[in-house]
Amino acid sequence: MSAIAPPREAADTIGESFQIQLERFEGPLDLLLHLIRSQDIDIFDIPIARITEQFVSALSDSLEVIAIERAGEFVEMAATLVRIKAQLLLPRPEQPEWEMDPRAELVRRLLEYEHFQDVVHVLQGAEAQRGRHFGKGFIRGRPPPLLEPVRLELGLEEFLKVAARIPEPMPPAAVRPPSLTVTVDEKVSLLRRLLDKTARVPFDRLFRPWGTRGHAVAALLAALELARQQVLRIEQVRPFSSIWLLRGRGRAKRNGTGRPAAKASDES
Amino acid sequence: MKAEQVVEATLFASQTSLTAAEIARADEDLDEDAVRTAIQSLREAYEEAERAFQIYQLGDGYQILTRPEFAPYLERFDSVPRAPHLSPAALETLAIIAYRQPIGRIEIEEVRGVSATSVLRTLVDWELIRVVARGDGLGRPLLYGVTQNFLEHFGLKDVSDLPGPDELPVVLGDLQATVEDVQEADTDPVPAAEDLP
Amino acid sequence: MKAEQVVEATLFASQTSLTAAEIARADEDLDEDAVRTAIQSLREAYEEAERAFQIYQLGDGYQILTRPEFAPYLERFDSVPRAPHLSPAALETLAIIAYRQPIGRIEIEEVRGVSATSVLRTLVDWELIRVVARGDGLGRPLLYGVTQNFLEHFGLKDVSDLPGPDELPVVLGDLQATVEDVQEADTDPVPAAEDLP
Repeated sequence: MSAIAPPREAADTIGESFQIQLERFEGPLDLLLHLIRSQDIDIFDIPIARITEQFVSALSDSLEVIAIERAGEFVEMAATLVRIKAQLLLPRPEQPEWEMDPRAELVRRLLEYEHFQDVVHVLQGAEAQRGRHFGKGFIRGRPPPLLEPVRLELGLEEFLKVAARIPEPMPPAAVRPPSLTVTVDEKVSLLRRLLDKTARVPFDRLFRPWGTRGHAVAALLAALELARQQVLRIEQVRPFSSIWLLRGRGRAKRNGTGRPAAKASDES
Repeated sequence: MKAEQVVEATLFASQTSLTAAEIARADEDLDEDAVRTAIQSLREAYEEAERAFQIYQLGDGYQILTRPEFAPYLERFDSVPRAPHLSPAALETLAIIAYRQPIGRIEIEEVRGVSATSVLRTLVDWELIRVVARGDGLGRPLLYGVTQNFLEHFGLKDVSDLPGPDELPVVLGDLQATVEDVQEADTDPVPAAEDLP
Repeated sequence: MKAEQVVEATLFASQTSLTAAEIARADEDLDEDAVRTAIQSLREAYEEAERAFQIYQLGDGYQILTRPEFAPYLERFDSVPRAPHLSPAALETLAIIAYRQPIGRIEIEEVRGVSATSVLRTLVDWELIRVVARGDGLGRPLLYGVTQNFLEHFGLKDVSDLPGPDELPVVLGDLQATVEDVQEADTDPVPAAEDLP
């Protein structure tokens, strides 16, 4: 028998030719009490013959549809009723005291059962009332995540400390000024001016401030050209390290880019 | 930090009921009596300020719950699964155990007139009852009693909250009246939980 | 039934933060403005009565939470699950995303100099970040941003509530001072929430 069930409905109508669905009753006492109360019978003076007949009739109507185990409980009660009925037919002893009444034990059980039915109603009321109180977490709120939400032991301060260590971002490409076209000659002049002032020029000094591919290409071509003219030497300590441009022997000539190239570069 | 505030924060943060002893663990300065005093004064403050929630005693625990009159509003939301209503068989068995505990299976079956084996197993599984002792009789039968969970399910402070035999509707009362009571109970149940101090 | 009480019952019963629109579903008579008005007046009532809880705005939602100063008491309970620490790698990645969102994996790896694949997966699983867009570049890379959950964790309404990179040293200095007053920063999971309106 399932422990979860909708609240029991009120009992069926009972008439002269009643039909009782046995499975609606918790057990034989429930059915018996129903027969007595629904017919306004005095429980202390149960007409056993009539009640027995009704009980057995209800039982035989439903015997095929109820489980064997439950049927046994009803059959046992039917046997008790029949026995009481027989006892009542026997000649009464002298003293008709209540204790001697063969119905007494059955009435005691019925009253006890009825008492607990009242408790059941109290419990149902309490259960319904309790069901109207809600604790924290009753409303689900936002759709639950696939995984259990992770609670972090992480303060804002700890988070901000980490954030403060993140290097500044490169300026995003979108806000870079449009690149200017630059000629190799302009880079040659720049390079010559720089080499007049200092013996060593870092190669990226020629294009990094502008940050565009055009400047880098022009600077590279200018450096190669001046290296060809031996105005400078290109040096790099190891692959991918910084490239340096060193003042060369042919620095005297100021304005020449004229001579044809003998080779692409001396070194590198 | 006032004791009341610490007790309030603790009750507020918990999704289950907490005993006075459990609440007192929040602070060395608290003991069970101080917790109970704080709860009483919080209850009065909530009552006076017409808060939508109140502190209720369930068994030996305390829990903040919404007041029943807000149930219709809250039921509009998607909610966590609620405790199911118990079947008549389960309620009957619980009623008998609550009034007669400790009590064994045989005695329960005598009162109900039907087998109690499977319903007892279910009630133990749901922690509404538990084995509290063993009887002296043949085979030392298991004796059952109701649990804290039982009190929480029905919103009771104690089994003694249940009406005594004399307070129950007259035993010889007319069945129809009782049936009406049950029907009414669904819409306007007995004010048991609301009366919880 | 006062609007305030319905809003209070709803906020109390909810597991998560709720938007004004969600709260308004409790009652036909409520609309978002009425909800916000009710929240404001509840906030004032809690403040005045020195309740141990308050209504906080987290992202676009509202939630009743215990005030942060009670965290040390609440952490004495085992029932409060201890949260996992984020690894330094996860934390750093989270910071990069918070300050640079929307940002793709490649850019994150450029800043951190190591692969971010697994740490991104963890952060997505924990709902601290999510895919917010796809980039224009080769293969239309996934771009990440922080989630509502991230904001709620830090008691922030919006990412713009985070101090700007230039303010960071100042803010951290202030926090450090506050933290020394309160003793321990680590025990206080939401130090910023108290400042929320």
